[in-house]
Amino acid sequence: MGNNDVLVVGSGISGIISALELANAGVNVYLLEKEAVVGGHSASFCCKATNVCSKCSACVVPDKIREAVINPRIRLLTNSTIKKLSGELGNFRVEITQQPRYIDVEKCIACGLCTEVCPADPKAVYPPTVEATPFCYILNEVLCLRFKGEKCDICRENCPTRAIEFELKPKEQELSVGAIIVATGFDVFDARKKGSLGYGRYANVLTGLDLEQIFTREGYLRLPVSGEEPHNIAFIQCVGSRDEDHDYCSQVCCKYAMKLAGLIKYQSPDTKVTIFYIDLQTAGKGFAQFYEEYKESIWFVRGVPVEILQTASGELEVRFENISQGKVCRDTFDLVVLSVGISPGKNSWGLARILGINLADDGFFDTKDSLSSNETNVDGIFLAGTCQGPKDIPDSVAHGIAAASKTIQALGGVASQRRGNQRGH
Amino acid sequence: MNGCIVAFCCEHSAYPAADLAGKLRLHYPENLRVIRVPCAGQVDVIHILKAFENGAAAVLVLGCEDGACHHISGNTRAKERVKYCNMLLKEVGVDGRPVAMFNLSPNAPHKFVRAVNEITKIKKESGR
Amino acid sequence: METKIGIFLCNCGEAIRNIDFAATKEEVAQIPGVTCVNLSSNLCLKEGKEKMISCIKKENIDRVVVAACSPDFKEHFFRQVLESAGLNGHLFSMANIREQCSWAHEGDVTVKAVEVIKMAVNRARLLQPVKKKKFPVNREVLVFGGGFAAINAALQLSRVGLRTTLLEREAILGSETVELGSLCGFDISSMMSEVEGDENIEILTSAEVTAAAGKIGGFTVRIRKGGEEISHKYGAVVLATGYQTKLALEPELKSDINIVSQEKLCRMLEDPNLEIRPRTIGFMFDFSDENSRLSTLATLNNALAAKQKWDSEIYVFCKSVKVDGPGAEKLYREARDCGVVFLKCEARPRITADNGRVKIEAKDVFLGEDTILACDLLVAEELLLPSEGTEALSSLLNIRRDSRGFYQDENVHLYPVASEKKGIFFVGGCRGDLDLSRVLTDVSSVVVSVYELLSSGNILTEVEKVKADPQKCVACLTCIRVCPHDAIQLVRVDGGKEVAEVFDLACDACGVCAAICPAKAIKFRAYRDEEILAQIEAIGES
Amino acid sequence: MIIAERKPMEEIRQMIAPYKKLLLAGCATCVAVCWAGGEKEVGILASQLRLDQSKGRKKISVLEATVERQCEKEMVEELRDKVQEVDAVLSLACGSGVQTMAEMFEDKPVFPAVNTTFIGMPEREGLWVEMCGACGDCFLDRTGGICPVVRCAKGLLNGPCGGTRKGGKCEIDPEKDCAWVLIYRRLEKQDRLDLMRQYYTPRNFRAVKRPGRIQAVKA
Repeated sequence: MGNNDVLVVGSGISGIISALELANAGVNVYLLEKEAVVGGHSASFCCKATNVCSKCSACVVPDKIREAVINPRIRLLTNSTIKKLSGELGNFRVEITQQPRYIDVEKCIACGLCTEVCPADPKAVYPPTVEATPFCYILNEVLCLRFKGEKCDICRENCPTRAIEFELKPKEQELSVGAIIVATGFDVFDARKKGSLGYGRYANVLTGLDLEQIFTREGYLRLPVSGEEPHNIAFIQCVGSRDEDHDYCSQVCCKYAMKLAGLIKYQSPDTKVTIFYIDLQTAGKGFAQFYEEYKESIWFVRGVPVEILQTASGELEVRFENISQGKVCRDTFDLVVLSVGISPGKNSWGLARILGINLADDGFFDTKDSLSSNETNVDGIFLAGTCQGPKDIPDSVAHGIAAASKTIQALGGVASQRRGNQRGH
Repeated sequence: MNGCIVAFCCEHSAYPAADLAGKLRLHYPENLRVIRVPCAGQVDVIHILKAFENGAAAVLVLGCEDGACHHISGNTRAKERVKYCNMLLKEVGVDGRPVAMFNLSPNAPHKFVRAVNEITKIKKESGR
Repeated sequence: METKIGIFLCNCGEAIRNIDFAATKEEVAQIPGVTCVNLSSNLCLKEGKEKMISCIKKENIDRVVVAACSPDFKEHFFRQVLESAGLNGHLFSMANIREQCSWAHEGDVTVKAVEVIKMAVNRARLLQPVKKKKFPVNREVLVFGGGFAAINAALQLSRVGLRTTLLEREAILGSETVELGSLCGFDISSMMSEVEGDENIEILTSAEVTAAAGKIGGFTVRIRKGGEEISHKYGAVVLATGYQTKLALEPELKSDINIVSQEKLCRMLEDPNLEIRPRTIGFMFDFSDENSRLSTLATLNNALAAKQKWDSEIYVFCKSVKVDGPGAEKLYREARDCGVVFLKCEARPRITADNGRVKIEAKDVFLGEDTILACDLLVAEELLLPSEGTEALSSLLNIRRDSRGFYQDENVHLYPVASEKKGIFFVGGCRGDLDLSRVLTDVSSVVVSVYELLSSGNILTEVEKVKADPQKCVACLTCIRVCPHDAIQLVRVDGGKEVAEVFDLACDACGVCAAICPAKAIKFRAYRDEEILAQIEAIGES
Repeated sequence: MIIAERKPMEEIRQMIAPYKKLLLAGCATCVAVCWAGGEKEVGILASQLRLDQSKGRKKISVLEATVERQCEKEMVEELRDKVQEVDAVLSLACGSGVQTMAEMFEDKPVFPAVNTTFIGMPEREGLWVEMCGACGDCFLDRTGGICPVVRCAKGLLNGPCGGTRKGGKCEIDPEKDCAWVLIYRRLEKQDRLDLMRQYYTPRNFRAVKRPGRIQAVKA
C-alpha cells in the first residue's frame, strides 16, 4: 500500500486551504513554507469594506491560517525548501532543507525580552509582523553580533523559555508522501521595471500592495512623506499585466483598485479618484453591482498613461489621452497608485526542474490539459492557486480545495479508512 | 454606577480585531469590557438592558461587515435590535442612544478602536 | 455539588508587565467557588500543560479558567488540555488579559485584569459539558442537472466511492453541452458514455423533484419520472443546473434572421452545407450586462473560427473585453492579430434592419466618431440568466439566490461552493458566469466537500449545543423562520405536542434562534442568558 | 390566535405609579407567540421598569413570572405566593388573562401592560395581520374564506366599495390589499363568482349577546 501523506508546497491561501481540506478528509499533511511565517501575500491584504463588505476576501485568510495552525493533522515546516524529489504517485521521497530560525517556534511566547536586550543596532531579533503566524520572533543572521563573530549571548540568556539556540545548522530531512500539491503562489510585479512610471523614484507613486499595507497598518491613507491626506488620487491599471511581457490579465487588479478606490471614497468622500484602465474586468459575483455603484463618483478614464513626471511643487503629472475630448491631457495628482499585477514566482523555474513539471510560456506552471487546471504532467503532483495562473482570493480558495480533491481521488480514497473524525466546533 | 462600556464582540470579526488592536498596541479607553459571542445575532435585547441595569454607561454590539456575516443575517438582526434597545431605553428616560452597533472585519483593528472611541464620545456628550 | 473552579494565570513569559500578578492572584482567590489559583509563565508550553493537568487532577477541579492570551489563539489548545485531564473541554473559560487588557492600555491594568478574570469565573461556574455523538449519514448524493458540470460531478463523486444519482429534466443528458464541447475542445460523448457505464451512477432523465425535506445526511426527495413518484434519501445534494442565455435585442428585431446567437453561429460554422458565407460579421457584448465573461470567451472563439473558416471581416462591439480568465488575453491578442477589429463603445450601438443586412451605428471611444457598419450577420449580445426552474428548486430546497436570480448569495468568500444550508452545494453556471476551467474547479471542490461529509457514513458532532426546551417551546415557529442554516424543524414529542427541535448536524451554533425565542425556550450552551448575565454582573464589581 | 401589543410606556408608568413592588406576569400562549407577553417580553419590560430614570420616578422592585395560560385559573394559581409579595400585578396577557388574574387575586390591583388588538395570523416573522373579528356569525362560506368584516376597511358585506386603487389596494390604506379584490380572485379560482352577484342584508354584528358565553355540549 502506498503512502497517503501529502506534501503541500507553499502556505499562501491556496496551500493552506488544500492542507486544511486534506486534513479534514483524514489525510496527514506536511505544509512547507520557505519563509519564517505562513500566509503568503494574501495575509497582508487589508479589509476594504465601506459601509458594506466589499467581498475582497482578505479577512478569510487569517481565519484559515489559524485553523490550519491548530489542526493536528497538519505539520508545518517553515524556512524549508525542497532539494530533491524521487519516486512516483503513492510513493514520493522528498528531501527538504530546513534553515535554522534560531528561535524555537514551540517555545517562543513572543514576550519581547530578547528584542529589549539585544545590543545590536538595528536590533537583530525582532517580532514578526502583527498578523504573522506562527507569532514567533525572528533572529536575523545578518544583523546578529554573534554571527559577526562576537561573543554576545544576551538574548539567549534572557529568554524565559530558553527558546533561543545559536548552534544550529540547516536541517536535512526526507519525507515520504503519496502526492504533492504545489502552491507556491506568485510574485508581485516589480513596478520599478516600468521606469517611466517613477516607482521607487517618486515618493508618492505607490503600488496597490503598498496601499494595502498602509491600510493594514494605519487604517487610513496618508501620503508617505508629508503625512497629509491625499486629495487627488490616480490608479493606473494593468501595470505588469496585458503587455508584451505579460500575455495575460492578472484578474485581481481591477477588483482591488476599485475596492481600494471605494474605500478611499468612503473614508473621505471629497477625495477625487481617477482610474485609468484598458478594459474593466468587472465579472464575478456581486462585482458588477459594485461598479455600478461607484461609476458616478470615481472618474474612469479609458487608456493607460505611460509616463509620470514630478513637478517642482512635488505633484505628479500624468499625461494621458483624453478620448472624450480627443486630445492629450495632463493632470496632476498627489498620489498615483500603480495597480501591479501578478507575475510568476521567481523560484518556479528551479522548483519545476526539481519536480520535473513543466512551465508554460507565461512562466506559470503548466497543466496537463487546458481544462483541468490542477493536474501537471507528473502523476501525483498537483497545482493549487496562483502558481498555475492569476487568481483572486475566492478563486484561489476554490482552486486549493479542488487540488485537495484531485489529490484524494488520485490516492484512491484510501484515506477514508483512516479517517478519524472532524467537523466539530 | 460603574460607567463601563460593555462590548459584545462577534468571534468571527470584532473579537480578533480587538486582539489585533492589542497586538498593534492601539490604545483605547480602559473601561471597555468585552463579552465574546458566536455571532452578533446572538445578542439579545435583555443582555443589553441588563448591562445597563448593572450600571454600564454604554453598550457596543460589534459584528461582521454588512454582507459578510457567517450566519447570513445575524449582523443585520443585531442592528435592528440595537435600534429597538435605544427605543426601549428612550421610553424610560435613558436618552442619547447609548447602544451602538458597528460592523467590522477581523483584520480591521483600527475600525475597532474607532468604534470604541465613538461610543465614548457619545457617552460623554450625553453626560453619563 | 459545589463547583470547584481552578484559575490558571499566565504572564506569558513576562510579556504581560502592567499587571500585578501577586495582587491579582490574591484577589481572584477570594471569588466564591475558586479552589486554587496558579501562576505560571508558560502555560501553553509542555511544562505548563503538564502542571495544569496534574493540578486539575489533584485538586479535583471541575471548571477551569485560564487568564492569559486571547481565546482565539489558545482556546482550542486548552480545551485539549482539559480533555487530557479527564474533563469535558467545554467546562472552560478564558480571560483575555493580554491582547485586550495588558497590551491595549498603558499603565497598570491590574484592576481591569481582575475584573476580566471575574467575568470568566462567573461564566465558568455555569458552564455545562457538551457531548459528542456520531450521526449516521446516507452515503448517496443527488446531482441536479445533466450538463458539463453535473456529469463531471457525478464522475468524480463516483471515483471517490459515493453513489450518485443524476437527475435531469430533459430527455437526454448533455443536450446543451454538445456545442460547448466542440467550442472548447472536449468530447462530451465520451464523458457521457463513461457516465452511462458507471455502476455507481444512476441516471434519471425526464425527471423532476416534487418535494424535498430533511437535512444534511438525510434529505428525503420525491422524484417524479414518467408518471411515477418515488421517494429516496440522499446524504447531500449538488445543484448543477447551469444557466440559459437570452438575446438582448430590441423587440422589433427579434425575428430578423440575420441576427443570431453564439450557439446558432457555432452550428453554422459546423454546417458543411452552408450556402452563403457571411462576409461581414458583427459581434456585440458587455453592454446590458457587466457579467459578460462567458460572452467574451464565446465571441473570441467564434470570431477566430469564423475568420479561419470563412475569412469574414469581423467587427466586435463592446464596452470592455473581459479577459479575466485563463488564456483569454492570449485569445484576444490572437484575434486582433488575425484582423478581427474591436470597437469599444460606452453606449450600446443602435441596430436596425437594412435591406436584409444589419446596420450597426456606434460611437467608438478611440476613434471618437460615429461608425456605421452594415454586416451580413450580427451575433447579438447575450444575457446570462439562471436556467428555468431555478426559482422553483430554490424554494423547494429553501436556499437563497443572489440579486440576479442565480444560486448562492453574494457571501462567496465564506461559502465558495456551499450553500448556507449544510449538505447542499452548487457548481458551475447555476451560481454565476464561470468559464469551463472554473467550473471544473468548482466540481472538484464540491466533490471533496461531499466526500468529507459522507465518506465514512457518519459524522461526529457536538450534540445539544443549541437546544429547545420542549416544556417551554410554544411552537411559535419564530426560530424556524429565522434560522440562517435551516436547522430547526417542528417535531412531535411523545406523540402529542409539536415543538421546535434543533438538528445538531445542520446547526452552525450561531445563537440567532436563542436570542429571538419569545418563550425563552432555546438555550445555547456556553452562551445562555445566565452565562452572559453572569459576565455582566462581574463588571464593575471591583 | 390573539394578537396584542405592549401599551405605551407612559400609560404603564401612570398605572403603576403608586406601587413599589410589582409582579410582571406573562402568558406563554397567544401573547408569547406574537412577541407581546411571553417570558422574553416580561424580562424586557421588567428591565425597562428597573431602569426607568424619568422624572420623579422612584426605584421599584420587579418580580417576573410567566404561566402557561393566564386565562386558566388553575395555571394562575401557581403565582399565588409571588402575588402575596407584591403591591400590584402588571399582566402581559390578553384581556381575558388580565381578568382571570384580577378575579383570582381580588385584593391586589391587576393592570394590563398590553393592548389586546385582534385575532390574527403571522404573515412573516414578526408581522401579524388581523383575520377575524369574532363577530359570532361567520360569513366565510360566501367569501372564499376571506373575511370582509375585518379585512375590508369599511367592513362591507357587499363590496367592493368602488374606491379600489390600482393593483388591488385599499383606498383608505394603500399599503393594504382590498379584501374584495382578494375575494373576487379567490372565488374566480374556485369558479364560484356567482356569489359576487348576491346581495347580503346588513347584519347585526352582535350575534352573540355580550358578554359571550359558550357551553360545549357535554359528552
